[in-house]
Amino acid sequence: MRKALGLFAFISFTLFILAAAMSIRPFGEPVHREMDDYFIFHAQEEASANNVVTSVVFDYRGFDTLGEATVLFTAVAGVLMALRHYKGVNS
Amino acid sequence: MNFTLLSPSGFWNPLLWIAFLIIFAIIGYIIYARGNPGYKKNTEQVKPYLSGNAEPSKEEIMVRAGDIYWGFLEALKGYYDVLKTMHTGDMRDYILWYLGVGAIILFLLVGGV
Amino acid sequence: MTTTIIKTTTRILVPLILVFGAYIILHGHLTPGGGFQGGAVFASGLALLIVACENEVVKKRFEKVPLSALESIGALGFLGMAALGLMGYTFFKNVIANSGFLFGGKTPIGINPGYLNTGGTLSYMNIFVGMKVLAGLTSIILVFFLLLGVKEDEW
Amino acid sequence: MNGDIVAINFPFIVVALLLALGFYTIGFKRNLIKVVIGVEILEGAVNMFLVALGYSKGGYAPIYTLAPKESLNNMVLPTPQALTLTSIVIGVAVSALMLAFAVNLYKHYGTLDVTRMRRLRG
Amino acid sequence: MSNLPALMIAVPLFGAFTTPLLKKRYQLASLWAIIITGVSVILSLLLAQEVMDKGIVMYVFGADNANLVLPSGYKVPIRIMFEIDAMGVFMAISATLMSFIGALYSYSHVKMETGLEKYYALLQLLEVGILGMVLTGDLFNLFVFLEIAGIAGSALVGFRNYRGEASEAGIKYLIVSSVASLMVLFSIGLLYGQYGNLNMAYLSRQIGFNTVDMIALGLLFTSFAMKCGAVPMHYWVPDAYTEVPAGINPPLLVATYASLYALFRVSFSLFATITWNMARVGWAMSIIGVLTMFIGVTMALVQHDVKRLMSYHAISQTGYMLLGVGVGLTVLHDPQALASYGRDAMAGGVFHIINHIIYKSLLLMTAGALFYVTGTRDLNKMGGLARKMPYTTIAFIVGAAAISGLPPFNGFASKFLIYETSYRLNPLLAVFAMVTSVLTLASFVKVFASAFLGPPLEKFEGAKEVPKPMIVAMLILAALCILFGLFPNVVLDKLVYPAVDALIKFAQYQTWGGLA
Repeated sequence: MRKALGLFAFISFTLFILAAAMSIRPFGEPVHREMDDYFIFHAQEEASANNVVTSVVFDYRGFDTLGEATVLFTAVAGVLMALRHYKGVNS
Repeated sequence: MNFTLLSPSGFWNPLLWIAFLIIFAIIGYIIYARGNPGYKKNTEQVKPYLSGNAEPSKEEIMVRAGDIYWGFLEALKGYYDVLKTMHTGDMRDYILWYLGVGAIILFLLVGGV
Repeated sequence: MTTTIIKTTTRILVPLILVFGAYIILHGHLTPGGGFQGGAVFASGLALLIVACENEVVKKRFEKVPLSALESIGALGFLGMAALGLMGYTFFKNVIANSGFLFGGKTPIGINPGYLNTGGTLSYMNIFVGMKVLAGLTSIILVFFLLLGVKEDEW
Repeated sequence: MNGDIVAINFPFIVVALLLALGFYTIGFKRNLIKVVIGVEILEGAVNMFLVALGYSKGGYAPIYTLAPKESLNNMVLPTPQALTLTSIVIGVAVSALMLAFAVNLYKHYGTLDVTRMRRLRG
Repeated sequence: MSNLPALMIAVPLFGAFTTPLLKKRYQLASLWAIIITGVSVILSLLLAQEVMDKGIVMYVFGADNANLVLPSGYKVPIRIMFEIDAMGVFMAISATLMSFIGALYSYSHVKMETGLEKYYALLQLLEVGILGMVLTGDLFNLFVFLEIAGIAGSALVGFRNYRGEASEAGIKYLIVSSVASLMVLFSIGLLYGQYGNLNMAYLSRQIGFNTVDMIALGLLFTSFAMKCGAVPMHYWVPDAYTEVPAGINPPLLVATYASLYALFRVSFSLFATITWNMARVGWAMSIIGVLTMFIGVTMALVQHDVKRLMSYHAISQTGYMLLGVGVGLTVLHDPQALASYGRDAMAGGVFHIINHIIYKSLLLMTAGALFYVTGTRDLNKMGGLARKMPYTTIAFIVGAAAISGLPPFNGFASKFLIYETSYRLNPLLAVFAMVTSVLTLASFVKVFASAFLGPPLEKFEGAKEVPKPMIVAMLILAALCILFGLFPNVVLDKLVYPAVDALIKFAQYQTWGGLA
């Protein structure tokens, strides 16, 4: 019962994902690349970095990188908290 | 500033509400004051059995949470059995429900109807 | 798995891995890579140090290392470099680029061999993020390793 | 578009199949570690999707250090690579936390079978 | 003070990064967390003032000045930007306030546990995640902060790692939230591939009627609906809310409603061109809301674990918000119906968010106080606690009256609006809403009778009132309940109607408040 319903839901969901993958623009031919062209042509004088990806990661989209570092920090804190020595209540 | 909340067909005014609260509190107090003045605490009047039977302990005469609305829950037994079995604590079912609902919503959007 | 072969290989490999990680972190604004990748490489070197030894040795070796303090310092440094832009500009403004300060040199437009003294706040952020990532990943690996206390020489 | 969409969009089709594989692994495997692996497969699929979006035909890596001449006007999009970098680190964080929980669950329940981790239900 | 939006994120982040340095000095860590969250409350109030004065506030990260949305002579936005309208600032106020209350309550509630510096760091990280989600104007940034909130929340759910159930609930919440955010990222990738940009306002001008956009809308809708606990994807909510320490319940509740905010933002602003022409989306939201209400409350009636019962009520109250805003979304396309009842329906739904956050946090805190005193959450084992813990009893009465919509408490005003307006759309919806309210009152009568009333039991002879910080936290929320209930129209005019108009007038959102 569970398996049949689950398979039905799974298959129908997969079909929609496949439809999305088919109807997206052709691979290797980006239509709108204004933002990326700005990065490629302005990274060297604005961020003064040869590596455009790094200039995107740390300058243009640096705020995402701050969030990313925060995610890692969160995960480390969570792991250390979940695996701390538990005598339960320390009393 | 006026404290009246107007809605399409009605309104709410706290000051009016407080006036009514005071009025009904007074009425309630009058009814309460007309109670029996002969009642006294810590005499045998407060005993549950005037005949002097032994009073059962608090633990067993207390109404448990499971007993409240027993009839209601008994009447809707089938419904509750379905709902409780739907919540299998199995974490994979949560994702399968997501897939099912996602398929329905995508069908609503893409498939027309 | 703590055998003589592994220990010897570790002793040879670890310095190379650590130097390579530091190189990737420092050249993040010139070559492929950056703070996260270099920090991961560095942490893999430290992970080799961890998994190649017994439990007691690892405990004794890492009890002095302030990993979580290092991680907090890295994160705070990153936040501070971002907050430098609050002086007159906005958050995350690259104020050091083309300012003549350390890492503040100008980059010639177009293809060039790459000069280390460029990048502005990018280089600082790379360093701080690298510190943070190596501390974080190493502490995760350390915690997971100390859970399954490895005794002497298991084959 | 012309007929053979499958041949043109093959990377995207692969991404969709990988997503399906990940969802199947999460939905129908009994071992908790396999469920975690399913989430990781989803991560990999989405990262592949982002990188595949950034590719442009015959493009070079967007790095100016000692780049070949013909790469000047033909570089791949840098943004999807940055997004992929972010999402990879996020995936590492999620998997680490999930494995920590799995360790705790094994300590308490003595099993990794998700059909027996059902104290919270009803 | 043009850098206020950046400080909203930077201050709690600074607190979160510095808290783990206070190893083993738990008292100091909790005081530090209380200070930081209090400062962020003040910052959010200042930001609200600024938004009310100037309309939409933009903040572009890394540009020369905060309003430089488009680089000179360029058509598309390239940098991450915050786009703060009245709806976002409304959620931001709730987030900071509830984090402050949670930190204050945790000061006593988890005093006896270990690993508290991580606990407080994660509390502030949860606040950071919520704030980023509700303030941002960039899709990928929304994903990143969604992940932060999800990871911090699940780590806190698994805080009591000496209980197996806590780890179980934690990994359930983590798997649900990570799968939802991965699908969000997939649909972000679809939109990026279509239009080559990530800015919400810019994308919402480009999006049209094609298959890829429809699929992206469906994925985003479903993922955020699961994250905000809509039936039938609500199963993680009771598990997580039951096992989390009661001090974390308020921010976790706000995190759930941050996903609800994202759902509204996606439906109203990002996909405005689609939802404007398809009333189906609004109908789907309303029907999901009715299901959520009814199933949540009926499941709540049979529970005998007090926190689990209240978590099911959280689900059913989420249904009210979905119903109210769904009614507004359904009639979005004809201005006459929108003016006559749609706007009021959305006002009811949005006002219900903050009302529900306040009184449900209050109720969950009283449940935590009962757990703190009796050591159990099973209602069958409690009884006769009213005389032992008077303040908790008062707080509970206020909260229970508010959640069942009795005047003059704050639940009344929003439910009042939702009943009437949903009646105008379809009477059946209003009937379901009323029945839900009745059943809510019934189940809280059950809790009150079995936990507080009844004869004093021998095993609770030594039971005392909970410590001061918990009482203060509960009484603050109780006072807010009564204030919001007595003067609802003040809150409606100051906060709620601006938020609703910010959702309805999406043209203003699309042009960054007239900057481009």
